[in-house]
Amino acid sequence: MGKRRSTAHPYIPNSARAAKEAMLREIGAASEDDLYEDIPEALRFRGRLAIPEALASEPELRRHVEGLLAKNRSCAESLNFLGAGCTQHFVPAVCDEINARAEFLTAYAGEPYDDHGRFQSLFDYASLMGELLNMDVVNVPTYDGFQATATGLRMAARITGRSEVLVSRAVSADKLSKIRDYLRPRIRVQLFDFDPVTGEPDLASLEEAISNETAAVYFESPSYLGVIPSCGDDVSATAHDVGALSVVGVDPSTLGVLAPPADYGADIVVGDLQPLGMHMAYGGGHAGFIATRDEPRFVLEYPSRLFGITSTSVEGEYGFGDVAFERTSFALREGGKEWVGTAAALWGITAGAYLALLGPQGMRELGETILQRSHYAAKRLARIPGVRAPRFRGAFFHEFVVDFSRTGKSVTRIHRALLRRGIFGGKDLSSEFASLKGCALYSVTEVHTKGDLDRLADAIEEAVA
Amino acid sequence: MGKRRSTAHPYIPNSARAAKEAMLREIGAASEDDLYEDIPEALRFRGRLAIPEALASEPELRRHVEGLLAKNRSCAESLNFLGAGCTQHFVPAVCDEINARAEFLTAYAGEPYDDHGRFQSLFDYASLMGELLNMDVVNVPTYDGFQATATGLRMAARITGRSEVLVSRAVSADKLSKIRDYLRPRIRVQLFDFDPVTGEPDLASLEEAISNETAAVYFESPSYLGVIPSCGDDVSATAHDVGALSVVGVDPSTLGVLAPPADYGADIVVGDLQPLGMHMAYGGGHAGFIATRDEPRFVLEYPSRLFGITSTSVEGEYGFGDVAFERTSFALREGGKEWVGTAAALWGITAGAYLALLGPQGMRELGETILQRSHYAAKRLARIPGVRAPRFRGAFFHEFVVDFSRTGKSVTRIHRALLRRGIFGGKDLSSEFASLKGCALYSVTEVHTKGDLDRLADAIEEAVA
Amino acid sequence: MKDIPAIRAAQGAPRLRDFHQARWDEPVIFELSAEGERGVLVPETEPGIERAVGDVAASLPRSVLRAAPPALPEISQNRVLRHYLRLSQENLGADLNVDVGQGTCTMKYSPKVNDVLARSPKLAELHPLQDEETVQGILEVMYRFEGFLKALSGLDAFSLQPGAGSAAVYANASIIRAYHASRGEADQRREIITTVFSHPSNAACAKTAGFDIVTLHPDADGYPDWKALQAAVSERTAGLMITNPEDTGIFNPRIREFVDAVHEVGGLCAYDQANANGILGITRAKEAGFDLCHFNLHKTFSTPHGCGGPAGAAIGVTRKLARFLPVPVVTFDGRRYHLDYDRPDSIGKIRPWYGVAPVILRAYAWVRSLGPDGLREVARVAVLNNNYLLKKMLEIRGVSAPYAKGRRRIEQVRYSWADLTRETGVHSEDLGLRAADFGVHYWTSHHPWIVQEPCTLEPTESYSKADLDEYAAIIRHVAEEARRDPETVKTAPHRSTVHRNDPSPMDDPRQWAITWRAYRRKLRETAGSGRRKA
Amino acid sequence: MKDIPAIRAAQGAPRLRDFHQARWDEPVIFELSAEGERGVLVPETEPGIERAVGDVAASLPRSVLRAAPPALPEISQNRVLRHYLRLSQENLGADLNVDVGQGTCTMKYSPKVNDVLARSPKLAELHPLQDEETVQGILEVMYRFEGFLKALSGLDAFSLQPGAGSAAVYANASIIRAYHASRGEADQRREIITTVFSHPSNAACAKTAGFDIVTLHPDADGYPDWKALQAAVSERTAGLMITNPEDTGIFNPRIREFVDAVHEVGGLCAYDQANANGILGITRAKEAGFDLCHFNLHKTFSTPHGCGGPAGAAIGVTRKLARFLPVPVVTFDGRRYHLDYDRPDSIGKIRPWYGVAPVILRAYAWVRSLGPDGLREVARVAVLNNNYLLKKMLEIRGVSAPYAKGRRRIEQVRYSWADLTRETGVHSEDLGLRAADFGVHYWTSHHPWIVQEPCTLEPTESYSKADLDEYAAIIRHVAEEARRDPETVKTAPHRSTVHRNDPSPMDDPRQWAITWRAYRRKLRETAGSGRRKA
Ligand SMILES: Cc1ncc(COP(=O)(O)O)c(C=O)c1O
Ligand SMILES: Cc1ncc(COP(=O)(O)O)c(C=O)c1O
Repeated sequence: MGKRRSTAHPYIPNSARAAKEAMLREIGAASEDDLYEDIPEALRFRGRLAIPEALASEPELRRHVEGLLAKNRSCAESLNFLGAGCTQHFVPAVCDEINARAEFLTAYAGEPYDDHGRFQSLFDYASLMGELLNMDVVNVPTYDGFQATATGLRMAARITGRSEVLVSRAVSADKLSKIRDYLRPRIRVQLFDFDPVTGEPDLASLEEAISNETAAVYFESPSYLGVIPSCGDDVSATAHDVGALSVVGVDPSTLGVLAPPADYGADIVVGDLQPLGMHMAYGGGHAGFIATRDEPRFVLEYPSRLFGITSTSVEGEYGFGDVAFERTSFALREGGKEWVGTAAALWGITAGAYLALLGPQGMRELGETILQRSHYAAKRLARIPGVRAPRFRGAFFHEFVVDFSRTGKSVTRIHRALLRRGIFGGKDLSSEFASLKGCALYSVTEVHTKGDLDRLADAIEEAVA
Repeated sequence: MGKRRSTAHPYIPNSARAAKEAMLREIGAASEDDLYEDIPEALRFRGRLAIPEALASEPELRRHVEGLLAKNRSCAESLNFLGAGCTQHFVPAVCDEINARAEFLTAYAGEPYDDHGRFQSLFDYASLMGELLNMDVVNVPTYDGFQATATGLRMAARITGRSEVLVSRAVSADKLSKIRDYLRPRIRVQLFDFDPVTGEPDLASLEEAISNETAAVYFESPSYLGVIPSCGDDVSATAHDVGALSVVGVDPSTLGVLAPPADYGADIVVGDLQPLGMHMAYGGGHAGFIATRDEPRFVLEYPSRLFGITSTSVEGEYGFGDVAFERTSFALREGGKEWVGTAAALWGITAGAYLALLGPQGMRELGETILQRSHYAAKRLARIPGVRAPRFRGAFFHEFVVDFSRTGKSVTRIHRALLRRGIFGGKDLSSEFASLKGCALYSVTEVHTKGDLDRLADAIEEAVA
Repeated sequence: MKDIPAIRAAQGAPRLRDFHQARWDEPVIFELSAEGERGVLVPETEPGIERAVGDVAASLPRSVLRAAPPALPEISQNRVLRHYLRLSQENLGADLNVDVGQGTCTMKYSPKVNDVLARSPKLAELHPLQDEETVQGILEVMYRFEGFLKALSGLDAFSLQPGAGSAAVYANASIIRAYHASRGEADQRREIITTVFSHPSNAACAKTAGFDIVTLHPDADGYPDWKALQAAVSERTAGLMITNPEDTGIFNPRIREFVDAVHEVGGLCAYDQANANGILGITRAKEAGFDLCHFNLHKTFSTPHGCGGPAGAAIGVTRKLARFLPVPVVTFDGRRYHLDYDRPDSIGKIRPWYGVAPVILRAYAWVRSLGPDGLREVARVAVLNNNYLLKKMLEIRGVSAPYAKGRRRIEQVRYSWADLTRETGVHSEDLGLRAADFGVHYWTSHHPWIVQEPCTLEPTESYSKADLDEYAAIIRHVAEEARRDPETVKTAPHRSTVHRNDPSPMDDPRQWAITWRAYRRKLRETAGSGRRKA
Repeated sequence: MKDIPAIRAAQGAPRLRDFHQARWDEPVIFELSAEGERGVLVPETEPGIERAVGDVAASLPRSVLRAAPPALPEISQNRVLRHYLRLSQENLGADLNVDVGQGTCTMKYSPKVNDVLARSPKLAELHPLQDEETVQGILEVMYRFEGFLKALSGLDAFSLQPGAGSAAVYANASIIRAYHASRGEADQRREIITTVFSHPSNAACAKTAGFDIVTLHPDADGYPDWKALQAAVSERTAGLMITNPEDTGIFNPRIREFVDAVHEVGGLCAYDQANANGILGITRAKEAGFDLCHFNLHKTFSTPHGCGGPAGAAIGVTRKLARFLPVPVVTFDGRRYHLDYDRPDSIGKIRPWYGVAPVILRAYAWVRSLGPDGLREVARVAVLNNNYLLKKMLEIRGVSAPYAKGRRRIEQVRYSWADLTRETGVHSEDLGLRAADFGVHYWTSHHPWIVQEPCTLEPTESYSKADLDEYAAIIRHVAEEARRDPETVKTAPHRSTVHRNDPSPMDDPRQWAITWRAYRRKLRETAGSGRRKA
């Protein structure tokens, strides 16, 4: 035991004594302690860190961490219907292969020359998303859809010079919390209603709330409650009428079959890339996109990096680099737009690969398959006495609200019964929306087979009986 | 459903109709069928292949195959003491990273220039093994240790011009079967005994069997029964005395602490790389090494490829290429030495990385740790009434024979009880060696903690009670 | 028989690497499209479902349907993979090179075993809303990891929610805002003080959070200016947000006095500990009196940078600020772990769910693989490496390490090539690009560009003496070449994947093109206008 | 604003790739050693064990102990990884290039999803001796996969044990030997007939199995010579071991007659189906009358080549030969799968355990992803691709496809550059190495070198029209360059990782060095003898 203590650590080459001594000699220091000369004694931590002893060998480390992970029960081992902003889709093996490549995984911020691959793959990504969204400008991803939304709204405020945004009530409480925190310093957040029957944006409520001070109207397709707005152009027109921008959050996995928001008047389109090839990873698969038309008043308001294409000193060679870098906080500190930093580039590369793999046909088929499966699920559930599915009449894609309120059983109780059968029921909405007590949001995608959906229906039938 | 039938398959780009038509036009054929003009109608298979319909989408495929794999219960989920030629060691993550690299995984037989990495990493491998074995020549791996042994013996026969080999009885029945099949055409296989008490080679039995017709004496360290021969130089000397070669099979994971066979007179050293960074993979982790001194009479008898170092047209550049290629069946067909073909190069690269990671200190510590754990296990088992462990008095490394015969219970019965407790007991030797009825071969390595070994002992204690 | 090692030794000690980066000359992905090719197939709906629901898409309102399929390319799986594998080779990556040139970014070794653990389906396939009972393992990891950070900082409560360092800085600014608001001083306390050598995000994020920024410049020795700080604090001060050691590698020895002065006027102090690698276990936020701090998991805690994320960060606060942390927080009742949402004073959500779980898991594993002694060794060797490289660098003619002459640096050094530029006309950027021809590079640092012709080197603990010697030899060679043959340096790189960009489109709205479709359109427009002009 | 796509289009259609392979100039791994560095640590023994057993190594007999630790290098984990990642980039690999130049090797796309499945701990962590009850999944995979091969060959029983194609050929030779031995004809039947364009292993493995080899040469049209076969068969004939289509890509239309003739004299016929990719589901061993066959899983069934293995192969036989198959075989009792060892007539073991399980799993998954129609499509498109490339190649001046003029080929074509060599002095090998400068290559084929200046191209189904057009354009360019500028071609490669080897040490025992230690020793010896001479 003791004998190994002097062993160099595999991650710290110069913890080997020979190197250490040679280097100390070279720099003329007696020990590493001398190098901390600028840290006053009063600031020195002289205790022992309250951290467990090292598991220095890989087998010990793996045994420990895998032991912890074994306490989880994953969606691979269960049948999952949770969505609500993080969706279980199939992840092609090629996506994982690409984002596991050491070069992509461990690169960071090299130049366009030595990191050409990063620049090109993110340009490829933006270009693929541009087609999906029918937009000419797409950012290098920001952290997640929440951030993309909040930034999209701040961009709108800067572009219009106004300081109020109208947000559909059919967004998640969490996202609304993020928006409020992020806009608080300068921008008022007002809500407008959704129609209690269809779940679509309530145009009357919007008209009532909108004014000349409105910078942006924000709504989603599908909404948090799963509903696809059929009146997108009316909402956008209402915004445009008062000089506001239409900001739309969209699930990109829908766009093989559903119209891109640009087609119904969106000026700024935002959302999350997680459905496009990222594992859920307990919420670790998120990345935010922001897309606009190619107009300087939009482009110059992005805080994110934007990669553009150019020529190089070699004829026929593609080069890539930063567009309008002087916008950023890297260049201007507090004078830049919000800030830029490490975000979620690897998921941008992955989403690009996903779109390239799926192609136009694949994205269409994905959408069709999901529509059929989710509608089948709703139909099956609707046959269960006391269960209403979908709760709203508006069109839906992969998610829909299931109303258990007439079963006489709480969502908690029903879901506990499902859990015992290895099924993760959808997100309980009871406390999130006063009007949706006894309701839950179910997500059905291409990963669910008919057998899975029948199993769900049977289990619910038993649970509510 | 039907609508997708015309879809191109992701693995077959030119199954897309447009490409197919363009190409057929270009080559002047009406359909692919025309291209089979040389295959007579009578040879045409006109039926439908009795193969299940495609699971063309990845999620369907994964669900199916993972469903099959889920029927296995692995050593990661159980406590395993099986060895007997396939050993559960820890595999560093870096080894898996390297052999998963697309370039290594999918390369094959490029030139020394465009596959420089393959050549260098296999030269690195051979060089690292050379140090471990104290030998100057190491082949690009052959299939597995069985093949290495059988080829080593044929090499010895060619080198000596003789046609009989003496093989220790303490080898596995399977390996002996392989040796017999492989040597049958030209070489007689005779056995010599091991000492029933120590388990070491029985020198008297060897003396008796050896003659001027003996090409080689083959024994192992450790033997199949786990025993480390302390009389290696006597065996080698006995062989050398009659002009035979000493061929030794060695477990390379022992060589941080145990003497390499070259140090006790071995002329040809053979074995399996599986312990050096390969997963067991139900027997998929094997690769065979053969090592000798650097003398033409040895080198020119290798059937495998041998990579050597050279200079190139650029000063200071390392080049690598085939040494003495004209030996091989690629060059000479039946005139070559045995044959060469696809074997297990990737595991050679991996074993090289493993040795580079472990280094001299790591290999020593690995050996010490295994020795301590296996001896602890034997000691614990020996305390159980009726259990004898180790069965042989000779020194042992990771494996030892446990004798249950005095417990009054069969190995089968004891092991079934262990299995119910999630423990895989060692290899039952009852039918393999008449003298070892009621015995089993237990393998203990660095992956077993004290807790694991105590759990084993407790479980056996219960099982034999 | 040539003695190649001897020849190589004669070529230099250390010898310059005869490098060329992979160059695949790949088209933009749209150019790979071939009609009808497919990359992956989607599961077909079972007949039973089709029968039950029919053609759902057709039944949706026309207005929600996409008119034409998106103009994505059609590419076989093999070709998509090949494209990205080739692009991957055209990237350096910390795994591939001696990555000490991205100073301030703490490019260190990201152990592969931690990646393996993070990719386990036991984590990858967890939905963040699963019942707590089914996610006890990952909650335990989070809870324990917060404990490690408490030990490393001395602060009392942590949240792992922020997605990266800047998001953490923003969250801390939000907490400062919430704290003052809770005391009715929101309108009064509008100023955040920072230093110019603190990371730019301290200024930018605080600004985004609504504050006015007061920036302190260094004194003559390069230390944050104590007089300036005294002049800056007032009843308008909301807080101090500061990096230490600063991006110059200089540690502010008066940090405690700075903190006390801000406290004196009622402000809070947030410690940007993204530069903590060199001081782990040596000095902590607590001893310096800070109220808040943050760590970057993708820097100090070794999680990989992923071409710019996903990353992760942690914010820590003293007891009195704990109630403002983002929701939810992980709690432990002695038996089970929970997510506590019931926190009325919280600033709310910073990002979806509870943090970037795979990054947290990697960071957890990294700490466990080092233990308390190993963490201190990380810091000590990082500082040793930095001062060794400093010594080697200063032996090169034309470079200097401005400020704090003769003093040791902590984790990195901001160097200046001003002398060399004056002498040769070669700029720092050129030198960095020329270094790329030898398989390493450096960047010219982010704002502020006060240090002339800067570069920032940060060797961390991950590189060996031989690595640092090689790096210094390359930089020495390039600097000497700038005198001997400046043209070669100014036109570099020559052996990277690609060559110098034409920068002109990048700031010109008529030419910039951020997507392929925009590029094609502008080419058409230019061609059109060209024709019109002609 | 430059129209780069237009410039590229003007540079050729298809344009030649402006390629350079990664070049890292890495030392040999021993040169990376630094005293005391460690790559991974081994678990320390717990105190409880130490107390119980003491220092076990010290208690072993002196004679078994290693005197000094092996002289392995000491390298940190980061540096080991970096070394191998760099070397990996210095490799082409089928994933990276249009790999049609390794003709006869069926380099095809190895789907990533199959790798993921094969790496599952549910397979990777299985020990081959586990109780059958715990390995039902992998046994089922094996059993089912044998069923697929039965369908594809029409034969009755399979073993998946051989580790690669040649091992399968050997096993088949062993079965032929066992069969004749079982009839008391072992000594009489000593001859195996093969053709010169069958893969060399048919001759080499049969020879290793103890047979004498009779090799048939092609007739004037390049078909196996029917007259020669008739002359060769006799009561000495043990069997026929033959590839079809042969390595020239030519299918022997009289194959049934060959088989019948051998049967007539009492011999057995083994079909080397390693070239089956172009005939999957089109024609089978059964219809041609074969008694035995083998498939290469790493060729036809897409499992990756791994720099030369691990690979996998399957041997199939008719009912009458089933009893000779290697032990054990997988059986199914309608409920459970078993390993049957009780087979007294078996030839015994070919390799440890039951075959290369991860390779078998990949092959299984590949078949399942294609189904019966997909497998036929594989064959049809492979043949289409081959004949398309043949058309393109024959448009190049200086190349020919010897034999069977004007006939279609199946899976590959052996070409000849004899005309170009005569004209320019540039050899086929030079052309292949020059092609490497554009990121592809070809090899000059293995034995027999009857076709002058050969190369063998096999496009399989994995490559698109655009890929084949690019490949043909590169070869055309190189061939034209051989006329225009032969020196450039003869000194190629120029843009690969490294340059032409000095071949002289490779066949000289005084100079060859197969390990670093041998190299260092020989350098010392040469230096010594040099000194002595001087
Ligand atoms: C000191 C310091 N603070 C903050 C940041 C911002 O971190 P991020 O890039 O994760 O937003 C960095 C980034 O390198 C940094 O070095
Ligand atoms: C027709 C044929 N038979 C046999 C073999 C030998 O296969 P292996 O390399 O797996 O030994 C090959 C190899 O390419 C082949 O093409």
